[in-house]
Amino acid sequence: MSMQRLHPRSASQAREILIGVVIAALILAALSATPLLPWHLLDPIRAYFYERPLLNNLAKAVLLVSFMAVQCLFLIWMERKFAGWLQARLGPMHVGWKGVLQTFADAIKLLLKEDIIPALADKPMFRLAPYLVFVPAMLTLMVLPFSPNLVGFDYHLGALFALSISTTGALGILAAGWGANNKYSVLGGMRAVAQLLSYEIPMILIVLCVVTLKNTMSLTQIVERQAGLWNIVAHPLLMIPGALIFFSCALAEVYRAPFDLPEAESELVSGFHTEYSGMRFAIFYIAEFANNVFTAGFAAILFFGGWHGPVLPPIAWFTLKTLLLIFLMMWVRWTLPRLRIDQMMSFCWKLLVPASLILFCLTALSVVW
Amino acid sequence: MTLTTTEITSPGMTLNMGPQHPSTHGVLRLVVELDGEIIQSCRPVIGYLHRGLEKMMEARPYRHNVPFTDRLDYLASLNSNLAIAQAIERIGNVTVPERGQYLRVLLCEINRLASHLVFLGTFATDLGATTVFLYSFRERERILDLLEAMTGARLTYNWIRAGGVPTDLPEGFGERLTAFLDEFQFALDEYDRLLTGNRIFRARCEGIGVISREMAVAYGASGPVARGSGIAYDIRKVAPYDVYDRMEFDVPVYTEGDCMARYRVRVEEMRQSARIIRQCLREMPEGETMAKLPKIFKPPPGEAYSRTESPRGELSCYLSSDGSMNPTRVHFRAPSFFHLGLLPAMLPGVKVADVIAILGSLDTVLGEVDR
Amino acid sequence: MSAILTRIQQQFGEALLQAQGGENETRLTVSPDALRPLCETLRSDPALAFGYIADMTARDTGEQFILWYRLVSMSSLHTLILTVALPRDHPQVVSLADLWPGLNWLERECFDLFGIRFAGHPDQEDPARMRILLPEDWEGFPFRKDYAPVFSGNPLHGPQETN
Amino acid sequence: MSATDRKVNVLLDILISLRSFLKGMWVTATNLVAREKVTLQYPYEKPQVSPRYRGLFYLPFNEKEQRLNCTGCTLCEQACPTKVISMTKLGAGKHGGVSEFNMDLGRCMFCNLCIEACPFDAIYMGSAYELASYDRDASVFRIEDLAQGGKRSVEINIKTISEALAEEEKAKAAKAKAAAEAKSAADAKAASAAEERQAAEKPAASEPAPSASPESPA
Repeated sequence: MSMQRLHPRSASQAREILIGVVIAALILAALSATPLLPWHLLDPIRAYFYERPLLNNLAKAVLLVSFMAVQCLFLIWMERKFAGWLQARLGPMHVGWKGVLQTFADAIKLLLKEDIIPALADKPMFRLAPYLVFVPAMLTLMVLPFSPNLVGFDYHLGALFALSISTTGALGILAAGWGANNKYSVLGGMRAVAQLLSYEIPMILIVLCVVTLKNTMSLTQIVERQAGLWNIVAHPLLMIPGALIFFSCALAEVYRAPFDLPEAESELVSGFHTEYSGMRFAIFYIAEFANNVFTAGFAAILFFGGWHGPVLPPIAWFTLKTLLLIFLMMWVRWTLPRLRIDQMMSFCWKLLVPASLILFCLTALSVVW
Repeated sequence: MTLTTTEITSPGMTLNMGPQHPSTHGVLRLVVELDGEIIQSCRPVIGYLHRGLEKMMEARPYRHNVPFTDRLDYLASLNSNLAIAQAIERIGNVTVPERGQYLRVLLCEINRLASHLVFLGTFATDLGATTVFLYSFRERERILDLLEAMTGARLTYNWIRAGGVPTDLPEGFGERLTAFLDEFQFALDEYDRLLTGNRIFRARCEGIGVISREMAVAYGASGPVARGSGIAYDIRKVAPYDVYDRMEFDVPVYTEGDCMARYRVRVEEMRQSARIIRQCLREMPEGETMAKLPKIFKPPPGEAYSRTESPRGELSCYLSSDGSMNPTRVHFRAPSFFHLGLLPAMLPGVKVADVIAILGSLDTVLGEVDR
Repeated sequence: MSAILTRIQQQFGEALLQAQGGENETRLTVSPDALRPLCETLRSDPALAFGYIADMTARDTGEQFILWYRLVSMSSLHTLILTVALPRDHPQVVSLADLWPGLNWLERECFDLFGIRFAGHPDQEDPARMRILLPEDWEGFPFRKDYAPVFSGNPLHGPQETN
Repeated sequence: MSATDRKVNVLLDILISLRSFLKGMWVTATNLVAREKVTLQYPYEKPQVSPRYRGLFYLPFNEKEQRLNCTGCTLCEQACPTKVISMTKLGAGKHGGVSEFNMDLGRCMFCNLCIEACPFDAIYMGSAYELASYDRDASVFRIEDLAQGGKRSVEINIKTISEALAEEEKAKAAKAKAAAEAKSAADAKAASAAEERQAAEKPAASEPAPSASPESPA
């Protein structure tokens, strides 16, 4: 009786997958039809904004932040749903169709929650920390080219800018860990900084490989020079190990399992954001997912040809690649156990750094030849 | 300029792990002195779950005490029932009918499967692999369904009594159990693929929390902890009770003494339990399941103890009687109590993250530690 | 009579108040003074080698406290049960926690519940550190038969008088 | 990864690690795609419990005799380790029953001991399991919550039992009265017989006095 209940061998699973595939196909079809839409009707508005650079930038920033906020809500839902399915659960089901609106409900709940600051916390630091994490996460997105036209700030040193800005997030995490005056938070914050700074090195070296190959630091240029052949296809011997190293570093940079030590819930309760509640916690969360999007997008740009792809419009290709990489990150996260801090450090310094150095030398040699 | 370590000393940090901490599996508190992330010393503080069960039992007739044992080791409460039931039978000279003995072995082994599945899930979660937790609980849920069909309860069964087992198996139980065991083999292989070979899992477990053979003996470790340290000490083999002497099963022993060895012992034990369950189903004779105890049960003055192998180790119950309705002293030898006693000796020198791994691999249940 | 009992009797013939040997189990009753030398021999003698402390508990008979040790030899799997009677007005016995580290917590438990003092226990100086299951500031020893709980009126604090 | 003090082929180690990761990811992927989701949407879907499930107690209502089976013998009360049950008896003897039957389920362990103690099949555990409440008093279940059929069957039960008891009382009274009458009649008879015997010792007085009491109206 109950065994039947727990393992009903019905067709509902297959049906759900089928529905998912159909919906995905419809979305893709709609996206591929977007170039046919009457975009020229928007030209007056564009012209209006182009004439006023300040207003233009402001509008871009507002658009970017709100786009990220919405995307984060969607990503959180997706991750929860994905994790649920992976674990033979259903995931959120209550709010909206299949729980689509769950994260909206959570966001509203977090907004309405009491904002608790521990009595012994370093209050200015505690208040400031979420923004120190949030702002760099948003700034890095600024230089990401979503499509040939859609880029916040087409900086000719984009790669450098993105890397250097993303590192400053460590400051905010350390501030959060220290400011909360909680021993677990301090341990989490210290781990976060140590991890972020160590993994930055192989990451930069791999980015340098791509920069050397493409002879430019502008992210837009890097993508444009991959037209026709993605990096990973054009230089497989260099770029496949490179992509693997970059992916490991990316996991560490966004504190995802197996490198989620700063917030390892089984050891450090919740690491640096143990004491945070309400909106401040939500900001950390959004920053984390923004970082996710950034690293995935960055990887898509460096190795998988950014917006390039047949049929679909560029923005769709870029989003698709980013989403697939995020999906991969989630998959890894929900499968692998967590490393220990010293094991993780030795993995970085004893394996990734030498490997990326060798890779960089090989790249340099291949370019010189 | 040379810097020696004496010039740059900093005071250690005292970290209070628990009683509210996600990985202490209940209400254990570890006061650890840290140097960076390395443990200098550790003092476990227990007793947050102390309910005075042993004292309560002194004020109640023997038979009324069996349900309280459900609250000792709540993950394997049938095994706790068995410990006190055997002690009562010894003190009152009661013989359990053969079918009752088979049923007891069957139920205890099913419960052992459930308990080890919880270990598997929580241990993996402690190491960060949250998915295994849900997989193992999926299987455990089916075991609980089976036990619910047999006993009517899902956690606090109270179905092994002094004298036997109150009811026979329900209709179709054997088929359902066999069907489950067939699928369970595949599930175990799946966990094996997911965890045992995993490089990160191995890095977190191999060589961590080593308990040497001598240490395990001196500290009174038993069950999978002792067997992970190379001691083939299984009460089911060294002092067989019920019908365990008729069962064919192996006692897995690993000599490394680390977390990995304890994990492997438990996984292997699950396979052996499945073997025992199949034998029980096959060989169980027909007949009575419960011996009749007198309505007013007054054992002769004296003392008795039972030795049983619970999923956590040697669980024994000590009873003393003065000839009246109530026992004068009830005492449980809780295996987890001894295993937690190992912590102050094991932890110095390991990292914070290893504390969690070690604690998880000991698989303690605070209900039986604090009693 | 088993070989183990014979061997013990050879060495501690007069110290044993009562001895009974079986196939797998030997029961001994000793006086508190003889406990320590006997246990040292039990632990170190290679023919006995009772290295495994299986259990220990106490009980209150009303006239005296009975300490009950259960030791197992890992080589012969023989069980040895040691019983020691302690006077109720001065319940003190020598600690064996250095012989079997596993006894450390069991002795703390016996102190906690019965108030039996163990001379030489690492934590004996400080009753608060000796307490193991009960709160550190608990008064009295609840498992004694004459322990009379006074309900504090606060269900969360248990049956102790608090101010 | 672990410190590689030994001469380990690093490349091989990497490959083995990658393989183990992929193996694990394959397992999760198969679970993602091929396995049935086992979640039960609890408040919307209720799990089916087994027939032996130990949930909320009930006192079965005997349709034939129009009463609860419970005779108020307090065996269950004595069998309970935590003193959950308290009852008020209604009468005694073979028509006895209960007028009140309280169970404080806040203390109950659902251990089944009361049910095994009952020789009259008067108490059972049903399949209702949502017993939590906001109020401590709500965990005390009274006879009308426990009896099958609720308040109505309790009323019928009390009516049947008190009628039976009244009947019994009446019968007893009648019996006593009859016995007393019979006794007085017998006495009178005996007296008259003695008188007769005394009065005249005739050989014709052969009819013996009936010793049995007159038929009682059952």
